[in-house]
Amino acid sequence: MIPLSWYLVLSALLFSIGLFGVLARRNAVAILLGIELMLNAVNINLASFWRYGNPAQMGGQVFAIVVFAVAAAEVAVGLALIISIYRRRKTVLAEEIDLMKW
Amino acid sequence: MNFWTDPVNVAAEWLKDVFIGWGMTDPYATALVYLLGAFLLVALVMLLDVFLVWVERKVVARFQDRIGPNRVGPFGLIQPFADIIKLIIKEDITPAGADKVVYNLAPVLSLASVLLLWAILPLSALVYGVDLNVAVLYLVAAGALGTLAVIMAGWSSNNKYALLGAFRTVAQMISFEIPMVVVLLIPTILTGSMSLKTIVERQDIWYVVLTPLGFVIFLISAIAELGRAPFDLNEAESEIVAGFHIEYSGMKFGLFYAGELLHAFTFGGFMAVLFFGGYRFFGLEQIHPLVAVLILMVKALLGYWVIMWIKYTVPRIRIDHMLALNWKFLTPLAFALLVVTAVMHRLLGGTQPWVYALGLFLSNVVLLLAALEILRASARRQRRQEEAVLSAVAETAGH
Amino acid sequence: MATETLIWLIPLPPVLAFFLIVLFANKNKALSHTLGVGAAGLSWLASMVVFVRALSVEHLGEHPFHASVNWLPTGETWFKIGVLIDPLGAATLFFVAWTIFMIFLYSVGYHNFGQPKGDHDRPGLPPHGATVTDAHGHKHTIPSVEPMYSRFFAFLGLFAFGMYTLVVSDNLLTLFVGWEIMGLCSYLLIGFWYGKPSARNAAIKAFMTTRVGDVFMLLGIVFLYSVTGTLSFREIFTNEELMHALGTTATPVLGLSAAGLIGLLLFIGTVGKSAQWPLHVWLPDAMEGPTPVSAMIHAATMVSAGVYAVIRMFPLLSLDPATMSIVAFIGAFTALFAATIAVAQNDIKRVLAYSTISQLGYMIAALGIGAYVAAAFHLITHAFFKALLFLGSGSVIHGMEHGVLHTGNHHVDPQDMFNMGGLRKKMPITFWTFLIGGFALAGFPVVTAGFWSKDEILADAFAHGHLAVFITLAVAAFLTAFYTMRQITLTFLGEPRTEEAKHAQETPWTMTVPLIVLSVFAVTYGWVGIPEHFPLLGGLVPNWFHEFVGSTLAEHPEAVPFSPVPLLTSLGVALGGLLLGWLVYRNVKSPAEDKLQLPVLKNKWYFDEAYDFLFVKPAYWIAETLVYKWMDKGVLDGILHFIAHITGVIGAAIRNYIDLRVINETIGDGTANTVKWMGFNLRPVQTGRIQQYMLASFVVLIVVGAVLYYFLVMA
Amino acid sequence: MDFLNTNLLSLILFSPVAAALIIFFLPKDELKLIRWTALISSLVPFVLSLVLWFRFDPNKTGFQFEEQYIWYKAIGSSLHLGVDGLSLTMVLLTTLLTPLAILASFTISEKVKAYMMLFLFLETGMLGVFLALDLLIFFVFWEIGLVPMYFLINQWGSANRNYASLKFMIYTMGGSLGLLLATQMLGVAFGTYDLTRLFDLWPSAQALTNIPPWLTISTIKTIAFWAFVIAFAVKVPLWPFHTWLPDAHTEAPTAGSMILAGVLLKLGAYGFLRLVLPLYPEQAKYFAGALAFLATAAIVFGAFGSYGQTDFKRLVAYSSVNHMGFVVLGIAAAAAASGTTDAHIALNGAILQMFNHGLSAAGMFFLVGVIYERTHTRNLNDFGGLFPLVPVYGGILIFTSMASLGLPGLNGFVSEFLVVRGAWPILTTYTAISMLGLLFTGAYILKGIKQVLHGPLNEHWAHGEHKLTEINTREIIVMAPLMALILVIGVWPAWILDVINRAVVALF
Amino acid sequence: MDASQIIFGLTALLIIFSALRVVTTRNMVHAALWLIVTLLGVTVLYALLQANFLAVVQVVVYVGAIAILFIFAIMLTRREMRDGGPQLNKGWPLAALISLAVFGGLLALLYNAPVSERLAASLEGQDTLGALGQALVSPDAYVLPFEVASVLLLAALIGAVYVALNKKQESDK
Repeated sequence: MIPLSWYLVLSALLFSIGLFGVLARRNAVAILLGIELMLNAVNINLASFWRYGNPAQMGGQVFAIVVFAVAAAEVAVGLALIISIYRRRKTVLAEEIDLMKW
Repeated sequence: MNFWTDPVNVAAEWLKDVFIGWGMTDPYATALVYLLGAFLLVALVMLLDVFLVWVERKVVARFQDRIGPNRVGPFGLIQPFADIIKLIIKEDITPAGADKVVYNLAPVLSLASVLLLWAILPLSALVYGVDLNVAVLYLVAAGALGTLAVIMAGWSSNNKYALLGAFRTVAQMISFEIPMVVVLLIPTILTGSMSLKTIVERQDIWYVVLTPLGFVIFLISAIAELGRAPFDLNEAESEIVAGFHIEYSGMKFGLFYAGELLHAFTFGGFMAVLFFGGYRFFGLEQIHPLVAVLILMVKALLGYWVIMWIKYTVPRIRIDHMLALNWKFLTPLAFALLVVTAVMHRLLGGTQPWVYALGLFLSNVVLLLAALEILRASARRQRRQEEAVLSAVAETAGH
Repeated sequence: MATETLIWLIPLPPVLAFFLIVLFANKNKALSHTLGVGAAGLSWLASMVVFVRALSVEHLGEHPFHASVNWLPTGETWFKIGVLIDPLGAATLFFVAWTIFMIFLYSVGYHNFGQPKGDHDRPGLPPHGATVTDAHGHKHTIPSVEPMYSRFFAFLGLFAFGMYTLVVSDNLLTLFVGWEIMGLCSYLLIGFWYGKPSARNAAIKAFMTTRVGDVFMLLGIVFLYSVTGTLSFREIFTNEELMHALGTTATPVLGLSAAGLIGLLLFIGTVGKSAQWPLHVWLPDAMEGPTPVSAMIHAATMVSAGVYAVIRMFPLLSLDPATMSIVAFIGAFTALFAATIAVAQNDIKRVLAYSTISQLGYMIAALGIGAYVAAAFHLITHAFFKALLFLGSGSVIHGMEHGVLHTGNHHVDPQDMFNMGGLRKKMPITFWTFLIGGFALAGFPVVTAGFWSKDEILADAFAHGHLAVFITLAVAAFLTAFYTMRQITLTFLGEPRTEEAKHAQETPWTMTVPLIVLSVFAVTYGWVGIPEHFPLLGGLVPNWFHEFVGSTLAEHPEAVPFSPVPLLTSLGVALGGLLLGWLVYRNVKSPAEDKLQLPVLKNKWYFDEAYDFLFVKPAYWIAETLVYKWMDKGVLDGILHFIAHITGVIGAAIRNYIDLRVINETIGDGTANTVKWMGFNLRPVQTGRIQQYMLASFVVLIVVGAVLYYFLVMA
Repeated sequence: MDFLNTNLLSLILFSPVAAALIIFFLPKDELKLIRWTALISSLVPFVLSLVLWFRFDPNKTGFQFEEQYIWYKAIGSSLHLGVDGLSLTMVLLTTLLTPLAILASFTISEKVKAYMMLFLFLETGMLGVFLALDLLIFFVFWEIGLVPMYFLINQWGSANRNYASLKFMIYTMGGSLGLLLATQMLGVAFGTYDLTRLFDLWPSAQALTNIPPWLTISTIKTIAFWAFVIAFAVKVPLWPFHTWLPDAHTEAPTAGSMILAGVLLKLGAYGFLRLVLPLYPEQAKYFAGALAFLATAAIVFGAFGSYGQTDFKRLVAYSSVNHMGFVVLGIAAAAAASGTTDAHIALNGAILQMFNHGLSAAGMFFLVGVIYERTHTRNLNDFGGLFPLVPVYGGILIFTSMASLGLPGLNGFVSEFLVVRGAWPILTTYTAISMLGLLFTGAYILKGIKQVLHGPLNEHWAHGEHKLTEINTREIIVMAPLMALILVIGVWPAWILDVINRAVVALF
Repeated sequence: MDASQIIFGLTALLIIFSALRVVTTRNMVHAALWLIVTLLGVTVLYALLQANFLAVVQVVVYVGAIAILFIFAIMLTRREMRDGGPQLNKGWPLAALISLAVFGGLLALLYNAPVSERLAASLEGQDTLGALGQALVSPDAYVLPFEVASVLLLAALIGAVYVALNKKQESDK
């Protein structure tokens, strides 16, 4: 049997990788990819805590589902924004999207 | 449990014992048996697929007032094998600039997405891959992989038409997934379970009677999901040559082709399971599990035939019309149907079966009539607008 | 059919006719009157059957026809309604059925059925006549049919329903229902020609005046119901303990007992309905209605219903002498008072109207002195001869209208007696029947019914020692005879005084047949109640009426011993009055020659003016000015608006002095300025690069997390 | 049909909202479609409440068809619904009048969609009050009803609508402030808002844990009692809180007035019956005289106020004050002598009067609306002698007026008689004074008929473009059920009174 | 080591590897495809955790919709697809450091947490799917978050359509 810690460690690792993607990639789409990784890491946590906690309490799974919904919403809006920005400024590089400075 | 009444499971048990006898521990033996079972199922299905090529060609020939393959073997039965040999020995071309790994992976994934479906199809009460409690959703999930295969093929070919075809396919498949999922919930509601086996077992009255409209919506969205005429926009020869598989040749194309045929047949099977009582047929299924499998196969074949019938009868429609049909008609209708069915099921639950069936049936009919009426009204309005525009144009032209 | 069932069915045909005419037959005149008259006929038939059966039952008083059903749930028990025919009810039913049926029949002719439509007639106004061209090309103006012919029969049907309901009901509540339905119908029928402002006002006056009485009556009913827990006549009157208790319980009002107070309240209802002083003012005005209506409502049935109700409640009233005195006083006073006014009226119907008030006062006075049977007797005879007189006057007016149409002079009032004269030759049937009616009213000895009933009242008054009542009634009787003869003389005798009177015509059979039928009763009905000790005639015919009606009461009333004084008095006043009337008026040609046209009598003792000043105007003022303008609009809304204003002022103050000054300027703007300054200096931190922000936030997260972890967990 | 039985009340309650949502999705220019959808969907709750009526078992005491759903667990409030004979009649009245009012408003042609939706929301609000068995839910629906009415008056009313709608809204809201506070106090004190429990707990409460020491329990109860009473008195409306009513009625659109008079006023009286009497028996008994005084004042001044009008609609509006005064008189009588047969009779009368007034006042307002739509004036002096032009209308007007006047044989009489009968032995003087009101009821009704139908014909309406047209079939269809019920109840009241009576005997 | 541990190990390696490829590969389409691999790996984890519903929904939503949306977006912005410049920004070493720090911090937390070595209880005979369904719609449980999530999704859809559509019309003008 698999101990809970394996899942948690894996999830932590996945989260960190995602975080790195978010912080380091230049391409805005790639940032979103990183975010997806982080969300998945969270979901692994949620599912495994559900399984290893009290499986009769469905909170973990329910929140995983909510995360799905959030992820879908985030991707839809995020990509729409990126495409919109791309149309106007012909770039998807995060550092060039800095109209909001100062 | 003896071999006569339940040959498949007895064989599996026996095999497991054999493996354990060879010194394996139980879990590994079980896993191995499952693996072998899956392998066997896939092999049989592929064999069936080969046979389907012949069926398809024969049927289309009859539709087009031809005879079809008749040279190779009796009734041309060996023809598919000849085709396979031809495909295998053709040169395997990979276009320049193609993303090789993705390009080669796509056809495999395409066929695999279909084969995955067979894991949950209950062939009989005792012969089935797995009785998954989320089987109905699994059906959709496997479809998603098919979409992925298409987009991979389209992108990796490094060809404009292929990419366009892929886009179209994706738009179409994702769109039609929505009414399909909604309609799939109707048997789920009526049964109270997402397990296909349970759905079949509770289907004392075929669900096509209880929700004819649901069946029709499912059929339409299934055809769209399959990408067959009249919804074969992704490979519309006249517009984008052959769509996403334009660059494929040889057995790679063969895999796409086989996948498509098998997909259609598989959906025939699912239609049978969801709406036509699956492997049950007035108690005949209790004679023997294999008889039940036969019943299901016949029903699946009939469903497949209907799909072919439509394909060879109805012309292709325009892509914007198709999407409008989905978003403006099928999806709202499916939602309305879901609500109506749920309410009627709740209202009439516990009454006489015939009252229940009649109530659901009539509510479907009423809903259909209402939908058609709304459709007619909106069509009329649209026509008026168009006529107004036309007359305005004519007037300005006249001046 | 069981008698009880039949009794239930008696009121139904007219109301069915009402609905059928209103809903389906209102376009078809013939169908309407067929329905109306047919329904009246059916009810008449049923009533006669019931009456005959009632006669054949022995001891009907103790065992009346009675049936009831649950109607209203009241707490744990049910309030029942039902039908009851005891001797009094049977006798009443008899005259009600006859008069109603006759009046229905009469109405067909009165409203000119069969005549062409009028030239300028419109609904809501009396018909003006139609012009027709005969075979020789001459144009004639002839009477035109009433435009709202169907409606008239519908209303009459509803009215008949109300009256029958009142008669057959076994309890005060349904009696009251019938009573009020009749009130509505009288409103509708008096205002039948609603286009005339006078008719419209008369209708409202009638309704409102009677409603004053009705409201008190309702209180009386409620009081009685609260005290006894039932409204059924028999349940109350046959319960001796209850009656005793009612008679001895004291109330704070006027020192009356409970029975007395209830009786008084109910009696006020009667005062309104039977037009007794001081609520008599509506009845003369009510003559604005078509004549059958006057006959129906204001002579035969509705006003009689008031007296009937008092007769019904007599056992209760008689428990308290004080109440009885009040009743006697009002009755006697009204009898005399109305008679004085009648003397000075010139309108043929108004004379009859005041005479009706006077005669009703007679009955009330009779009840007040305890003459139960005599009152009932006079009620019935009066109903017959007064209906006859009204119908006769209608016939006269109709005949006069012929004359008016002939001459085309519409300024001539066909109702003014001074425009008539000598009509006995033109309208012989009308004349003779009117004469019978008039003599009955005057109490012409022996042959007329009026003599017997009036004589009995006088005898009772005399025998029981109510001398004041006796004298008042005798004077009233004299005046009655006088104005009756005045009317007959002015109308029928002598020579025609106008051109119109010369061209008057006899009316059609539908009008004359009812006159004849009623005149028969006006003569013969008196014979059923001849006192047994009457000289010569006594005992020839058994005094059936006294026995029969008297048996309604638990204690059988004794017939009064014979005394010559009242007999001679009534002989004297009747004959004297008639003779004097003829002598005085046989040569009077115009109102100016009439010595009795005193302003005070002409103007009805100024009661209308007084009421207008005392009640109507103040009511308007209270309603419009006091309650609406001052109280609602002024005080209440004023308070509201004041509160709203104050709130507004407070709000403005808060805004001006707190919000704007303190919060906006000091706190708000100050904070904003601070923030602005800080923002300006911290601006360079914002690079606009999302990843740098995130980096920064994670750095902070890690640092803060580590610090917290160190201090909270490790330490 | 188990489902129907267990969910009947919520179906009745929420089907108008569902209908409103359906209408929301209809195109706003399809007036006919919207109107018919609204009408037909408003028949759904009516049919359901007929089902309710026939399935209701009058022999059982207590609430039936109870439903309880979680709503606000933390403070002990739940969506608790139920009916007894008292609320059943009111539910029937509401669901009957709403389709009629919608049918009556087919002539509305601007913003029809919003209008119909508001109407259906209004229906839910009213039904909610009648069905609620939870104090908080009661209050919520109580307030919900205000909003659509406000907009109905404000958007579709006549000239002075802004003033009237604001007055209506502020007045009623102001009145219910105390109700909210008292409700909160009860809820906080017992941790539940459930009426069935509060009926047991509150009247017998001897001590409350969370009251300031300088207040005694009886003081608290008295204050709470008056808070309730004022909220309901404003709605009924009781003199001297009635001045919003003539304004609101006069300015509201026809159907709005129908519902306002027909149902909304009943909410107040229903509040008295459902809450005040059971929750505060002692206080009610103590203050019954005051209530009776106000009721009598409403009766008398209402009648006078009505008599003093020249505006036809305002006349009818004041008549509501007059009629509702009888309801409160009955309630006051019952408060003074609860448990006696007299009190039961008075309450029977009061409840029946609520129902009857719903029928006749709605009818009267509709008839006023009919003539207003044709002539665009409500001034009585502008009419006159219209009877020959509109005989059918005239007949219907007289019929309905007579019901309003309390003519025996029609419904108003039965209830007024019962109220007077019940109140007489308990509140003799007040009852006697109220007779003055009864007298003037006749006066103002006759005034109305006199000015509109009778008298010399005003030629203005007889010819040309102003020619008055006869009442049409749609309008007759609106009136027909009302008239039928008026007559049926007048002749045979037992069918409805029996249900009321059993409830009254069980409750009070 | 039993079968599930082997499967877990293999899957974990696959997930880590593909995730690293997601954040490092130059070709954005490949990155997206690697993301799909990661997601499928997570699906396997769900299956191991016996969260069937999550597993299937993961495929439907992530693979079927989100990943494909990504590919779409990448193709629509394909000027940058084969961009010559560096894939990582200038601050990437700091980013790496932070990521490592986060990982380290999490590990440290896990190390001290008491749950780490817990094993799963048997799910035999439990209808977790039914319980999940109940939990999603029961007023006692999560109906409110569920509904809020639906509303969020709807709003996001409308927002996305608006953002994408509006600009297009403007550019048309």
